Amino acid sequence: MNNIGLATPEIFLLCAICVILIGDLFVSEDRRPYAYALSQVSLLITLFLTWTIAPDSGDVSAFSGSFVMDKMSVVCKSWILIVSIGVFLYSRDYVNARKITNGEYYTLALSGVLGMMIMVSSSTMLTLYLGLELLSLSLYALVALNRKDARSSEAAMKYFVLGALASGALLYGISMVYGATGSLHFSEIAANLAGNENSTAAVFGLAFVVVGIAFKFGAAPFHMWVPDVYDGAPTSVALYISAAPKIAAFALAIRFLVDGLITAHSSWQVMLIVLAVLSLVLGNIIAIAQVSFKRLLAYSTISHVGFILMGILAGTNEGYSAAMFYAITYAITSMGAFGILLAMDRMGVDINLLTDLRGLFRRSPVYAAVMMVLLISMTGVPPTVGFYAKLAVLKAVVSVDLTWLAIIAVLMSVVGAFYYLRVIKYMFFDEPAEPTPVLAAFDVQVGLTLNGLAVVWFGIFPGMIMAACVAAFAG
Amino acid sequence: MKLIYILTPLAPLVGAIAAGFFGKQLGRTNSHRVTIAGVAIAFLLSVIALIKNIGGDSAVFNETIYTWMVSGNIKFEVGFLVDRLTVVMMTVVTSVSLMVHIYTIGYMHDDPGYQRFFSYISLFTFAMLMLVMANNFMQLFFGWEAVGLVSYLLIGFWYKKPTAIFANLKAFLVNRVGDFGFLLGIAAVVMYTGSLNYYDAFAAAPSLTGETMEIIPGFAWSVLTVTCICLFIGAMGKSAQIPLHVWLPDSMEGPTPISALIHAATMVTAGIFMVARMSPLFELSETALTFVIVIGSLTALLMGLIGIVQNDIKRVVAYSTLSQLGYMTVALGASAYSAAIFHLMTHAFFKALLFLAAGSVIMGMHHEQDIRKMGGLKKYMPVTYWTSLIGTLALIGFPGFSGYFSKDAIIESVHASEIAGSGFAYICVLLGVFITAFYSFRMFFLVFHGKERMDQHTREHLHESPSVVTVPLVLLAIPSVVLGALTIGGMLFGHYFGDSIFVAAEHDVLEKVGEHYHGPLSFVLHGFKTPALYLALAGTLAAWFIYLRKPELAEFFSSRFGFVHRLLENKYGFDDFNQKVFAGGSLKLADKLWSVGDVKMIDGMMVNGSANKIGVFSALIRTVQSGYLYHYAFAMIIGLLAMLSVFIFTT
Amino acid sequence: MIPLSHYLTLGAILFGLSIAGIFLNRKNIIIILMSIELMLLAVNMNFVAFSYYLGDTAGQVFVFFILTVAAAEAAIGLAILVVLFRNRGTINVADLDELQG
Amino acid sequence: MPILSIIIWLTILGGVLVLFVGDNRCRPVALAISVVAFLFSLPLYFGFDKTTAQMQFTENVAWLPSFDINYALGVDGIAMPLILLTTFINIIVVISAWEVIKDKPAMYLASFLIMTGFMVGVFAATDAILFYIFFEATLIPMFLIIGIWGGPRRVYATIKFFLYTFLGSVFMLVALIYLYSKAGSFSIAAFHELPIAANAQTLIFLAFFVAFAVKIPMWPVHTWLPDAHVEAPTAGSAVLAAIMLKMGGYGFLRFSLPVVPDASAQLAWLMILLSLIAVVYIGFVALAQSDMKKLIAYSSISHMGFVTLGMFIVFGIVTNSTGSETTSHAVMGVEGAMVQMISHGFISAAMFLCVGVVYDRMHSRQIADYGGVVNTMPVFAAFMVFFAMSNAGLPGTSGFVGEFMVILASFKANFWFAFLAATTLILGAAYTLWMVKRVIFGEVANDNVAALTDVNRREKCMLAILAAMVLFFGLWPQPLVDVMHASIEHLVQHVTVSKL
Amino acid sequence: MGFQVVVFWIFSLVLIGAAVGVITTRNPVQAALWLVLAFFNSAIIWMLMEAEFLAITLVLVYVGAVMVLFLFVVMMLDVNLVPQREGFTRYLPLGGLIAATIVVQMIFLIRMRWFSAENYPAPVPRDADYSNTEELGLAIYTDYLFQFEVAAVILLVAIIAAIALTMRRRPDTKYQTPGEQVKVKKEDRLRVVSMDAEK
Repeated sequence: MNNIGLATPEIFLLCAICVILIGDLFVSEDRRPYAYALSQVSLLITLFLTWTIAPDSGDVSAFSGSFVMDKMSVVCKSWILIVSIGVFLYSRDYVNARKITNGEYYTLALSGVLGMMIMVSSSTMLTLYLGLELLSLSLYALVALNRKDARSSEAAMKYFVLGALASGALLYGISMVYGATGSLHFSEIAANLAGNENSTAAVFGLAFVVVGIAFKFGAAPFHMWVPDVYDGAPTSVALYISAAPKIAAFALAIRFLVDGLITAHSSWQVMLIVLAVLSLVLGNIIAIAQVSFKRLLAYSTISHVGFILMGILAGTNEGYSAAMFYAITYAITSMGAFGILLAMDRMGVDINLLTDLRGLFRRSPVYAAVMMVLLISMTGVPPTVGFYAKLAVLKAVVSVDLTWLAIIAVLMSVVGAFYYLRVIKYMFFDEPAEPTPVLAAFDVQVGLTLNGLAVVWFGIFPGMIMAACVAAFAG
Repeated sequence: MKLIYILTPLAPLVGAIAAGFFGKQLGRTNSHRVTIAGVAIAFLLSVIALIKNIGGDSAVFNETIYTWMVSGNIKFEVGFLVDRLTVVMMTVVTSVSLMVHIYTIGYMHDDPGYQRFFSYISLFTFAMLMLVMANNFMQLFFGWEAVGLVSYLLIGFWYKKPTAIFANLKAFLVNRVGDFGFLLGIAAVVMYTGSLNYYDAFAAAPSLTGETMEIIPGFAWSVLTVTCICLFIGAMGKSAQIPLHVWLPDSMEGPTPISALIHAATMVTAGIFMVARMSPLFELSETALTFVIVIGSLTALLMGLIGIVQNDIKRVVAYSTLSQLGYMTVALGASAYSAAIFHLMTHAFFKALLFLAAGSVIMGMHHEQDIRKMGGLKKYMPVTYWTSLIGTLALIGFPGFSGYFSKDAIIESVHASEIAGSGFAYICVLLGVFITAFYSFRMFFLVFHGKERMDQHTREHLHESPSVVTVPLVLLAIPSVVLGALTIGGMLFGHYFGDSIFVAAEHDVLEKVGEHYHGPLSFVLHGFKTPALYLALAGTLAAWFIYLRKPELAEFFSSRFGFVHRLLENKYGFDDFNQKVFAGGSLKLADKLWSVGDVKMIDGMMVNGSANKIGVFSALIRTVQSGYLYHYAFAMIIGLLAMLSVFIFTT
Repeated sequence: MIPLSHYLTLGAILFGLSIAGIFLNRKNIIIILMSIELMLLAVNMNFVAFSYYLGDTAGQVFVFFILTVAAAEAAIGLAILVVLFRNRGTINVADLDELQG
Repeated sequence: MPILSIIIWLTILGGVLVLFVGDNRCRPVALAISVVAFLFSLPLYFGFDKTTAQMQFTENVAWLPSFDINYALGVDGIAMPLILLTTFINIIVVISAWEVIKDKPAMYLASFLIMTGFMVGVFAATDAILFYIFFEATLIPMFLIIGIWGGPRRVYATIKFFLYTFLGSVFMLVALIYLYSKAGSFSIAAFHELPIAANAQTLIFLAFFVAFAVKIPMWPVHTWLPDAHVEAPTAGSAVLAAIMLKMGGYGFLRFSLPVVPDASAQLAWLMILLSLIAVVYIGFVALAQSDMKKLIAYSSISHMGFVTLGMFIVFGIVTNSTGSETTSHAVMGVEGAMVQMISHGFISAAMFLCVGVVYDRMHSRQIADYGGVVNTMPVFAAFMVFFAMSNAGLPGTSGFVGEFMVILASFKANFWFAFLAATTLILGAAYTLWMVKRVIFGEVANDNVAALTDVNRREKCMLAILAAMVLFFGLWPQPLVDVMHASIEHLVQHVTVSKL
Repeated sequence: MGFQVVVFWIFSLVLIGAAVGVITTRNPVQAALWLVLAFFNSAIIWMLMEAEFLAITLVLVYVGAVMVLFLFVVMMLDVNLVPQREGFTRYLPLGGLIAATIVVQMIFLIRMRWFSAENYPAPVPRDADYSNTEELGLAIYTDYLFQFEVAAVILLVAIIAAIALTMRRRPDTKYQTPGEQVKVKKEDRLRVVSMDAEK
């Protein structure tokens, strides 16, 4: 019961959610910028609180050990919050234009953030599960929130059913791990398994746990929801799903596989290899055939997940920090890419096809430049942050003598380069269908520009993020 | 002395640069003044050098001017080697060149490219001097290629003329084939002797006699033979030996006869000079000498035969040049290097004379070059007529004329030679004498005697050429007559060349011939005892009989021996063969390699093919994402099954 | 006495049936939702059994939370179903194929 | 003074500055920046210590300690001439774009300046990852240059260019990471000293091979080059040919040979084979071209064959030699390769600029559309013939030097190497001069040609500078060979010692 | 003891049967009823394992609330209840095989020595006055307080989501607002226009 203060950011965020929810009742129907403003302010305060209460050294836990504040969680939470602020910024005008009920939108979105924060801070399987469900349920609802859109509801339905299936599998895995070790705490699970030679058979729940993790990541073959959801969901929600939850999924994987089941490393390494290779291959190859930009990004996400998994499966601290770096930088990059799609949005007509990007360079060179930087980063060409992410992961993989995996990965990123280049081609080398420049709010412009610059800046000085990632797994 | 030698090539270069880059500013007159001055300086300096050399001070000048490059242990330098061989060449080159310069004033008077032309020929002089004065292989190659470049520019001087630009490309490429061998030869020299410098390389060469290399696995080839043959291939290109002779007749497309003169009298002798210069190498390989002598004799005979059927005045002269080059090569093959150089020298003058005379005729005929449309020009162009006669007599080797001495020396040398192939060569050169006389006088008679076959308009305007043309003719006629008699003693039998030419004792044919030499007069008299003279006279008579007495005989022969005639007219089919097989074949091969190799195989199948495959594959597996929920769930279940199986297999 | 493995086997069979229900059902989403409930039941069975055999309440607490979450999940799932039906007029699984590729 | 950093960042930041200066005033600014950058690179030459193979002008800043990556720069005799070439060509490129580029000139010039910075970085980096970063980063500006300002098939060409080279370089990345995992450092010097097992060497060699063979390019991974060249704007082609290809050659010298000498020796036959195919096969292919730029592009490939040939005959020479000449001839081969790279930088740039000059006037690159250009553009024709001759390797021009050295050296390795390499004498002359014949000489072919105007002052100046360089190095290559000698000798000695 | 075994077998077989019923029946209403049966059976099995509170909760929450919600939705949607199952039989062999393989693998692992009775001995039955409810309550409100709060948030999210998704304000619905009606003035409704007379 002690140390309740450790959860101050989460508690504050929950209070903010309630305030927004209730405040919604008292504000007139037409425009409610307050919900947006309050959300951003509360995210900022949450971020601030996270940093203030971050322990200087060591791990601190609360709530009978079910909630932990370690270095990894601070880093993850910080980036989840930062990315979420950007996500909210980019999606504001889109949401307003579609009159997606504002108060609920922000409430649900913030709940999702809360869920992610709980996930990264959880030190028991139960907390982790609840955080995951909080996130997932918010996402299901968000995807369907554009109620008049049949595609949204179809996407939501698929997402929901498959998500429920995945969490069912995860739960089954949890039950088996619990049964085999007699505890829900990751540290106890690890301790229990470490002293138990022939307990490996008992942790066959691992296979189910991996399914749950893979689903959350969107790793092949558990990726089938990703393209449909990205495609069908409102773009703002697709943006949301593509960014911060990747960091949360990373935390999910680390908590389970590293904090809990590290003794079964040899097993889950092979599983993750299978997943990583499939994700890289399928993601990159299918992306080539896409005509919808959102779907293309979805498949590209799948391929990037392959890289994140590669970092994790290395099973070394180097690998974990590499994967973390990858997840964070990917979130930043992906956020920007969707952000530009949202900025191009015009009064309720979705920008989705690749051809819609045609001639962006002639229309708005800055956006085109930012988008190009982001795509180059996804391709993994220096001097962008995407290169370092890949470098770090490859380094980790090579250092555990999985060079062949690295070769598959780089080969597939060449395939990937093809479709990223195709997007650049549409933007830069084609003539625009309509010459009108893209108009976005000033703060969105600033945000996107900063986003693009960040990708280059961290490409030149990745040390800032990398140091935190390394520290998160040091010792 | 060093300054003199540096100035010699530089003076024409300065002229060339001045006329080339600042021709517009200088104007026509100043341009030719500058260039002629440059060449004149070079000529004077050459003469000084020659006199110094002859006058006892035969100290060989061999110094490096500057180091071009040092790579590994090998120094690439620019330097001059001036010995007796060099000074002869220098003098020949500069004097002929000077004539050409002067002559050009008249011949190119109305050409818009006046300054350009002077620039080119001056540049040529520079390049040729660099070639002959080199003390190392690299500089030799530089000059070698540079004269090739200028010849390219000169042949294509009238760049609007399709035949001219065809001919210059052809000349350059055929020369490049020779250079290809030459470069390999140089590479062999450098790699086996470790030096590019003549003296160092020659000094190292004897130690290589036993060394072999395997070009085709299993066959050991003497390194020296390979080297010499490679070098000689270079000479074949530049000196137009069969089968690399094809460019020379075409090169007559250049402004006649100036550039033709360069090709005939100076540049083409570079190969002869080079082999003579390399005598220390060639002497070490009998195989190479045999190769040289056979190629030379074939050229001498076959090219002369073609001369019989040519109707273009320049081409007749051109084929005679080819044939004479064959003679020189034969001499080289027989180890009579001095004889080759000697013939080179005499030939330079009388052939220059013939070319200039031909040019004079062409000018008089208003650029008509077909000898069938001439005739009886004797009375219109007396100076040209008499100088031509001198040239022709020198060419056929009429006793006493300069050509007689050099040619006879060659024939005698071949006769004395014991090298494999010398017997064959002897027959060829003897037959060549008859043929030379025949075609030379055929042309002479057709041009200057007989009926006047030109049209009325031309006839009315026929007159002797201006003095800028005739003066060089006369000036050249003098050495054509006397040069041989004056120099044969020193050059051939007086050990004039000293150490600059090395002949192995067992090959020294001139030594044998020289045993019977007792002065030029007795040499002439001795000529009456040899078949050569009678063959020459027979040729002359035959020409007279067929072309002046009974012109219908010519018709008769050409129709009676149509096959031979056609063969000769087609120049043995070399051109057709090259055009079809090498040019056409290369283009066809190129096209195939490009369209099949690059476009279809590499780009089509590999590059775009793999891209397309991925695209097709992508579109195919895209359908896995069917949109149906149960398929998605099914995929997940399969995944679960896979994870479980992995677990079971890994534990 | 019934050994643990009996309960676990029972859970496994229920789990298998529920996943079969999800991907074999091609017509009606409602039955898929029910299959999910069945899956959670299987998991709960495991937890209760382990809790019982380990003498540890944690498992039962977990089941308690699963039940809560399952209720919430069912609510959202059915809400999405309703929205879907309003948009499409069908809840036939085979008709949900607008998003594909 | 950190000269290398100054050059790199001056051009990169200068490029950004040009972007901000705007389309109207960008040209003088860009020219000023490129000239200043060139002036800054001159101390590299004049302050260079020719007696040592050590890296000079070194800079080393810990950049990313968590990755063990240092911002380490330095030049030796191999890198330094290439850097000078880069900054030099940059000036030419800026001049060449002066009035020709009308669409977004600021961005155009900025791309070139930034790319120059990257390319200098490639040659200056002594840290493998830094090298890789610059190596890859050059792709982006070039991708845009071809894609935005290129010809009708620019999209195909530029994507092909990017993917091809990207495909090559990713393998190199894996190899670098592998080497790091063994050496514990990304320093290239550490890689040089690292002992590696035979199998690993072969694999690393192949990885490097793919990267650099694509870049240089070697047969059969060359097909991106003609397309890229044809579609790129003139200056793009010039930079591509003059410098980007050299990055491949440089890579072989900096990585393949010294890092995995045993594998290099073992696979030298393959490299030589491909080099000779490049010389002969590509020489023929060039003959079949009807597009001037394509022809020159193929000629580039063919000439690059000499570069790889010169590098990989080292092993053959060493086996065939004894005593003091053991390394001497091998050194000549490698130096020939280097000289060939530098010289090709001038000549190919000049050739492309020549084509650009007529293209700007006629908007056609088809040989068949020309004919008799000399009648209307005599000065241009003189330049064109001069550069064509140097392209054909005429002695007295720089084009001769490298080829000459390589042919000489390869004779020591094997007669047939020299034989096949020397065919370039014929083929090179054939395709180049045949083109010259069809384009430059003859009667005025059509009205378009009749309407041509001769080169203006800007073009004349640009071509004259290049011609002067070509002539200078043709007549006196010693200054060039001098600076690289110590480094190459060291390199040859290094590669002849087995690492196993 | 024998009694317990009999109870286990009977109810677990019925449970499996009911589960089969859920996934094979054509009619969603019937499926729901099968599911209810499954829940009842498992509640009883849980009783065997002294999980009384959960057993009751299962019945109350699931049967009482969730299943009613299901049925409510089924009725509300008024879907066409003529399901064709041709797809089912077509994919049954492969699908069934996969599912069966998974189950077999799971059972194989479950049946391994690890989960045997030695490792998991049967617990001693509790005293009669043991309160499962009390123990759970203690745990939930002390050790699991945090999770409990999170669960509450989840329910809140579910409520918000369900309402946000399904609540409709039809635009064509006409509401009366008495306040507005009272406030209305003549000028709002009536406009007097002065016109020129017709000519």
